[in-house]
Amino acid sequence: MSDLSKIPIHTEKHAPEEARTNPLAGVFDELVRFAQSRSMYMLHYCTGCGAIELPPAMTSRFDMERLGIQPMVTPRQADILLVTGYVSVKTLKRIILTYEQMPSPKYVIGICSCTVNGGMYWQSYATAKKLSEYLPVDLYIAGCMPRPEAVIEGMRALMANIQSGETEPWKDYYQRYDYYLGNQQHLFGDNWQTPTDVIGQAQHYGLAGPETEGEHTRILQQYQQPLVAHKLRLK
Amino acid sequence: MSLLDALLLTALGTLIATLATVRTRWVGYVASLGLGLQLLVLFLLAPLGYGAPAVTSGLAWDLFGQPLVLRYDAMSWYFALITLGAGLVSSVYATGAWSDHYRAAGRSPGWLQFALALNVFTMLLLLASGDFLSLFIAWELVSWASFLLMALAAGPALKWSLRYITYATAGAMSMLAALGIVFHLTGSLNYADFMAAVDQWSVGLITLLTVLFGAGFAVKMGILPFHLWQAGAYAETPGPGMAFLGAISSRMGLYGMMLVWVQLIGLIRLIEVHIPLTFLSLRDVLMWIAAFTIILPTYTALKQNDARRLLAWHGIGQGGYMLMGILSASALGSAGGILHIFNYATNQAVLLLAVFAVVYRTGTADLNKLGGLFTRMPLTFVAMLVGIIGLAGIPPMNGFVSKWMVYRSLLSEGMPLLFVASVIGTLGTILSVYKLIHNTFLGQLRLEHEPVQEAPWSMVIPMMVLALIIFLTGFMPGIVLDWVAAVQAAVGLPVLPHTLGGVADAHGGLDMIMLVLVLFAGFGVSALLFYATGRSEPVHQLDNYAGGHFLSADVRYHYSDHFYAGLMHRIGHWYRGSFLWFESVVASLASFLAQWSATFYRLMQPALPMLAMAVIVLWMVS
Amino acid sequence: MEIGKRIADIILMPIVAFVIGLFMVLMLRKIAAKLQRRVGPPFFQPLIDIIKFYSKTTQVSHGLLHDIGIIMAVGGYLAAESLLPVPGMDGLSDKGGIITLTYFLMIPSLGLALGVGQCANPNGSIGISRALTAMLAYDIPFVIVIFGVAWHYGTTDLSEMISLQQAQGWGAFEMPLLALAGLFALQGMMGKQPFEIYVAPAEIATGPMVEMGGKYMGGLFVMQCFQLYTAGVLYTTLFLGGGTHWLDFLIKIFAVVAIPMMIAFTFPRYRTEDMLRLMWKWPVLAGLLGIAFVMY
Amino acid sequence: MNLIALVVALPLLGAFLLPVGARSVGWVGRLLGPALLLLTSLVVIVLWRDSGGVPSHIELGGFQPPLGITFYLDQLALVFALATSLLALLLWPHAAWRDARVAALMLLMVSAASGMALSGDLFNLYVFYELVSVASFGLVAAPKTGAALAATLRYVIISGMGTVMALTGIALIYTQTGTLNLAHLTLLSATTLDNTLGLTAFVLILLGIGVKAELFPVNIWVPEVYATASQRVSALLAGLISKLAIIVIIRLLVLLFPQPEALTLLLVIGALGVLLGELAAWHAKDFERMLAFSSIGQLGLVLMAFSIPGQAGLFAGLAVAMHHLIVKPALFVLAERWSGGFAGLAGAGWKSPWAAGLFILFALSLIGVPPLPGFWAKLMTLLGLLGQDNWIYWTGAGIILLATVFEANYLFRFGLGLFKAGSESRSAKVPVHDAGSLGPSLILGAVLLIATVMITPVGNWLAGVADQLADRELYVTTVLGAGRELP
Amino acid sequence: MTERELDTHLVTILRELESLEYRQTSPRRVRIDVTREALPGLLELLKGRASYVHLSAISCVDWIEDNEFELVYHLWSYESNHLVSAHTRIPRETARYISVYDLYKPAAFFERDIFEMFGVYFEGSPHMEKFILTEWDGPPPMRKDFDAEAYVQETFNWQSYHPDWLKELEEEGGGVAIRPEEVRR
Repeated sequence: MSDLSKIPIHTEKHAPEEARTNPLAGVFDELVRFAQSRSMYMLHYCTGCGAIELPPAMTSRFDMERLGIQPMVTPRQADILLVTGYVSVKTLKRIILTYEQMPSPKYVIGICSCTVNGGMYWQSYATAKKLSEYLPVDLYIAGCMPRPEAVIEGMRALMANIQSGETEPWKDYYQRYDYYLGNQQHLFGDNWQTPTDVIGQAQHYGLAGPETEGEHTRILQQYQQPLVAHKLRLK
Repeated sequence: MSLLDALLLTALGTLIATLATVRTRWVGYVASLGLGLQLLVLFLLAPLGYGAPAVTSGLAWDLFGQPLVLRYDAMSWYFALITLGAGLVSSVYATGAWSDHYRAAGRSPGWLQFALALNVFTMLLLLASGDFLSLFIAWELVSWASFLLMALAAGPALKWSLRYITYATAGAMSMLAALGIVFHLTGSLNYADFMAAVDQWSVGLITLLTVLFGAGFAVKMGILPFHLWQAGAYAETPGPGMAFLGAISSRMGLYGMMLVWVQLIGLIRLIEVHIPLTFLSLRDVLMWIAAFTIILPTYTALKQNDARRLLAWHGIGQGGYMLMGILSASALGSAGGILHIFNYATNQAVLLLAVFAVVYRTGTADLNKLGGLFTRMPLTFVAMLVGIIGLAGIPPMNGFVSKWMVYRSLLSEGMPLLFVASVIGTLGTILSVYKLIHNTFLGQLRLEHEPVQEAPWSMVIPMMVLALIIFLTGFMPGIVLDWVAAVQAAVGLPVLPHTLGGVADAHGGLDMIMLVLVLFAGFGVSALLFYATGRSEPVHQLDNYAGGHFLSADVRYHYSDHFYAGLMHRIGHWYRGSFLWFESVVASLASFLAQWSATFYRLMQPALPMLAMAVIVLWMVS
Repeated sequence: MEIGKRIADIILMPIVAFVIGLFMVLMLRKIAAKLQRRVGPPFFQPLIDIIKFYSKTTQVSHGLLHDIGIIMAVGGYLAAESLLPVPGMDGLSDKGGIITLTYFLMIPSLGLALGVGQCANPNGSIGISRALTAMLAYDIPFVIVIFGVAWHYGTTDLSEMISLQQAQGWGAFEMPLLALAGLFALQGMMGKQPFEIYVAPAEIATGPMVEMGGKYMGGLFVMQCFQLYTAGVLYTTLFLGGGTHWLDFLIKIFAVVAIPMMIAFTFPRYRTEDMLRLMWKWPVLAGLLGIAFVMY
Repeated sequence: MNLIALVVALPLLGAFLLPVGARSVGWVGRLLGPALLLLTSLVVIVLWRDSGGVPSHIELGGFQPPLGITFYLDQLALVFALATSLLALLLWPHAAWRDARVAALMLLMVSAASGMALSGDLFNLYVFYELVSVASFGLVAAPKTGAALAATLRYVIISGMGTVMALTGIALIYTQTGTLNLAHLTLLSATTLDNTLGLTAFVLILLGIGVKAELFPVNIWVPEVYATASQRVSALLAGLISKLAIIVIIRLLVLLFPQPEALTLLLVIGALGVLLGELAAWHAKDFERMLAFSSIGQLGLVLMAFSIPGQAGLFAGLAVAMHHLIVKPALFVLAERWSGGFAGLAGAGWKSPWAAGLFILFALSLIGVPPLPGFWAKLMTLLGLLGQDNWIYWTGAGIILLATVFEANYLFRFGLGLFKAGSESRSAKVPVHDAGSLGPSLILGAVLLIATVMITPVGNWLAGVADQLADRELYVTTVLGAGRELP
Repeated sequence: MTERELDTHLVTILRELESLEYRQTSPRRVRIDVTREALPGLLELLKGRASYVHLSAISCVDWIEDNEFELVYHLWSYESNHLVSAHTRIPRETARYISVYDLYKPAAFFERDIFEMFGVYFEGSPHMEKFILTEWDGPPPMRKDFDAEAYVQETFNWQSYHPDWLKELEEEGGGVAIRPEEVRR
């Protein structure tokens, strides 16, 4: 294992995107992608030990605001979900709920090696080993707590990705929802459900692909009738 | 047989017809039809609202040498219009679905309609009073009629209506004393002699008369020292009855004040009367009472947990505005005060009807047991929204115009502390009305309120009509300002030059038409900006951020109890209920005297009176 | 012409307001950064943020009233801008004076309150109840200031006030105490650090903005620009002689807005009751004294 | 003309024949009383129609006026004579149907009462007053319960002392003037009775007769007696007899003692009566005591009304007195079924709506709510009181106003209690009114409503009566014939 | 109170309990082995008479060979700054023991922890339910007979990066981090 460069990095390719639903994006796609890349709001949700590296990245020495990145409190306002440190099974439930509450386009960065392959907790019965089984992960920043420079490097890589716009893993969650749901049910049991109606959202925004519905979603439907918003009714 | 007689006779006819059909099912339709007819006759009297001379009634008769004259002038026409409007709306609201609900609850809607018709008739009579005697007679009839309306819903209403009638009788007695003094001074009870003789009277006498008459009217109006009965008594009145009472019944007190203080005694005299040891004149004292009447009830309303109580307390608060406006004696201020009577009547009526629509569907008016009804009762929500915008006095609605006038006049008259006091009142109103609409319509919809439906059409239509009136008179206040100008002329106040849009004034006028148009233009542009950028998807109320917690329908996470906790930390200890304490002191004194006099009769030995008599005789002989 | 000019004003003024507002937000974040010895955001960051929010694919709404709330919030400010006279454009300022403007500024907060209420989130409701309490707190000194100023100039029409100040010198010199009270009120109206308990991120997850994502949050950012702009321009109109020509007008409003921003990022956040105590003690005292001087 | 003597004689005769007749023929004992009353009321009506409003007088036994017994028949006297017989007929006690002795006492009281109304001689008045007292002792003690006997004992003691004082007063007058005929006395009063001695005599008579008129110092017996006696008897006592006593006092006041001090004395006593009466009524715990105290208050008000100098005072006093004459008996009749504490009566209004409606009508009239006659009476009183420039009169008016507030409170506390929807209100034991028990109240209620509708004619008629009462020369000329100038 | 007097003081107190093994393991630490039934008595004695008021922890040791669990109660006295650890053995199959919650309130948390991790049920302890491992429905994980690595291999297919050099290591029985010779048979 003397030469690290020889180890190939696993990347996955996804289907080309379909028609956009947002007329504004159609008009000046380039500007929109630039804006999305230049203004990323980081969700202020510290899942594990790696989060201690974020404050130095935000404050005066490294100052993420230069890149247009601000910490935001609620998932509704955030774009990036930083999953830092080991992901215990209990925390994974909250991460999935928060991820589904974030408006897309949304990006997940797995900081620390525990999200990559379980890290030093690889033997533990209580931690989820590979984050990308449960959530589409854009980017991993390895290191058992990477230094702020590494975090910012990761952010710049993500900004480049967004700017180029060829990979958009957040669509993968809608298009292959059944696969992700299967893994989640495998871990949390069959009655696992979140209040967000992901399938409804997929159909509403035209992001549903062939693999969105599957046998796992059928299991989900057994336990949960979809939470449809209260309709305004006069009668 | 002048038009005024026609009006009074139709009112009497409605009363009798309602009484005849009180047991049947269509008593509501009879009452509403009658009230509609009265409104038509009132429209025939419409020239009064535009400066025509007063109309006197044919059936005058004199009793024991005192002539009783009935006449309508612009002021009475204005008040009659609001009374009949409120009466018609409440009676239409009370027919149809609401009456079946009320009958199912074991009470008779027939008597409610009769009480409403009786109230309207007695109020029209009061407005027609041409001299002090007919004023007092009609005043007693009005207070007893509203007593009947309050006591209809047995149970807690009995306690509150008894308290009301004790206050009302005390007020009436102070008026009777004033009547006696006037009779003693002028030898007759008609207005002309009073106005002629008022010049020679001493300052002390004018203050005495103002206080005595004022006390009687203040009880009905709920001005500060006498306001304790109003919130509870109004809250216990059944549905539309409360809407009627809240909208117009307490304004009869204001009619009296305008009649006696402004028309007969004249505000100039009130200004000349200086209170010794202070630099205040009598008018300033009254304005400060009005100012405190604005603040204290509004901040009591803030703490109420029952929607009806909250709105009843606001009734008292807004009364302070009207009094403040009228007492400012400037053209702008008095026009603001008089306009506020109309505006507030519509706001209070629509809010109360909305609250009772919610009670009709959910069975409770307790703000801590409601929530999230917007998706289930949208039209009632629209009515309440228009009502609270009007009540808070925010631009597109009519409440803003009258409050703007009052502020503008306070500002140009140079009364800083009163200006600040009334603004504190407005802010308190905004806070408490938001609590009302938030706890009822916004937030989490409870499980048991899922199947709730919109209120039936017989209740929604009156609300929508009122909401439309509120918006129209807000958009074009000129309509009502014509009537207000006529009232000012009739009462002897300086008349306000006005345009259809509002007040044209070199140093900062108001043109509602342009402002509302700009406002809606702004809304249009932002709506365009909003709907042009991507489609949004409505989500269920459980799909909410709660710090990673999984929300579930059975857990109540709706924030409604102790709504303004921060504010209450600061001003919570200022609520000491000093008026309640004062009232209990008076009550305990009276019961002590009563106890003593009762024992006087039981224990007294026969010998003592004989001894007393002997002493008197000896004293006589010596 | 007069109608045409007026319509042109009504269209132009909000746009001008938005642009200046953007730069004010940039200045705000730059001052914050410089105070914390940071580099601070790039030049067009506020605009980029807004574009990003509006360009979101999935927009989470909690129903019709949530949308109407945001529309009212932004629309209210669009209308309020036309009441604020700017060099060369008077808009509707003669139709409604300063009292009308104060009430027009309440429409956006009411709209926001309704929208947040519909989101059925306890954080939002607590935030709104604190925001209304904050409004109660800073409105009293603000109203005292309005009374003093309106009594001093004898009018409530803002454009007339500007012309008077051109003639007899700035308001700040004639009414120093009122200017001081005005600063306190300005600090409250900005909704920034010392008095932003209703947006406390850690405690109630940014209060009213808890459920606002995508174009909803974008709308609130636009509203924030208008809020800063209105506060700045109003203060300059009342005390610093308002705008006669653009250059000194811009310098004045940016200077006026800079002061509360400086204070904002050096002070921790006040609790609601302490904010009430602070706002009702010193500014009210200064304001009343100012009125006493002005009137007698 | 001298048929009028029958009005007094017939019931007297009946009173003595009744026990004999009852023993021999059963139905005679029961029907004789009402028949006689019907007869006397017919006589009075016939006489009233003939007299046509002009006062006349008759001498019994042919003696010239200053000596013999004279009856003076002016409008006032006739009205009260008629009222006596009609009310007695209306309120004929239930006991009287069974027990001959009670019927005899009733007839005795009626004859004495009408005698008091008619007689023009001072001593004659005293005799009739004595007869009425004795008859009322018997009637009050009729229920024979312990409480009734105790109350009657106190009543007898106080009446006894009262009559003693009245007698000394009359004796004083006799020593001063040497005559007992009212007309003759009016002639002499200007010279002899216009000093403190005269006033003392007036005070003595006032307090003596005041016992029956429930005046302040001497009305201690009222609550106990009315609470324990049968409701119809107390109705008669409170409604009728007390008014007659006041009429006697007023006649003396007008004819013999026109001094202002007498009027102020009346005012003070009346005011104290009103204040204490209403306060005690507010404190009362059961229905009869409340009515008793309320009648004390009302009679105090009557007295204050009469204390207004001049014709206005007499008119106001008469108005209040007549109004009380109608309302109080009706309320006492209601008390027949609704006796006892308030708790027991919760919800009684739902069970007997007609009775509750009547109670509210009478309560409104007592308080003085406009269309009802009670209001006009109280208005006239207040305007009269406030018309004087004397601070005492103004305080009197103030006391009346204050008392009205208490009155409104306690009357409607009871009234609303009738409609309390408590659970026990539905229970069987709540008393129910049927048509029989409501008869007299309904009639009196009807009279009240008629008076409300025809308020102006009634008002003018009362003004006429008041003028006649105030006119001293008319009294003297009719009794002593023309030619005797009045000093 | 020096160690000397302390030692004698403890000995005199503990004489009342029979079958007690007392050993001074270090200057400030004493180890007491006591039978299952006597332990609550010992704790009461130490708390009452010897000012050991602080129960800092209860730890559990899984002697799978002797088929027993060993419970160690760590007691600390602020007055004499001295630590006593009381050891006792309970059978592994039944895995039930009496709670000392009535003596030391913190015991509730320690006992719940041991209940979750080792499956030892303490009668009388207030919260005998899952608190940390709410998501875990397998056997008590800290027991020696539970092989975490095997569970991980079976539930998480986390090693999608599976080059050939890794496959050889696994054939010889090693994992990524353990050399073949160290693998337990």
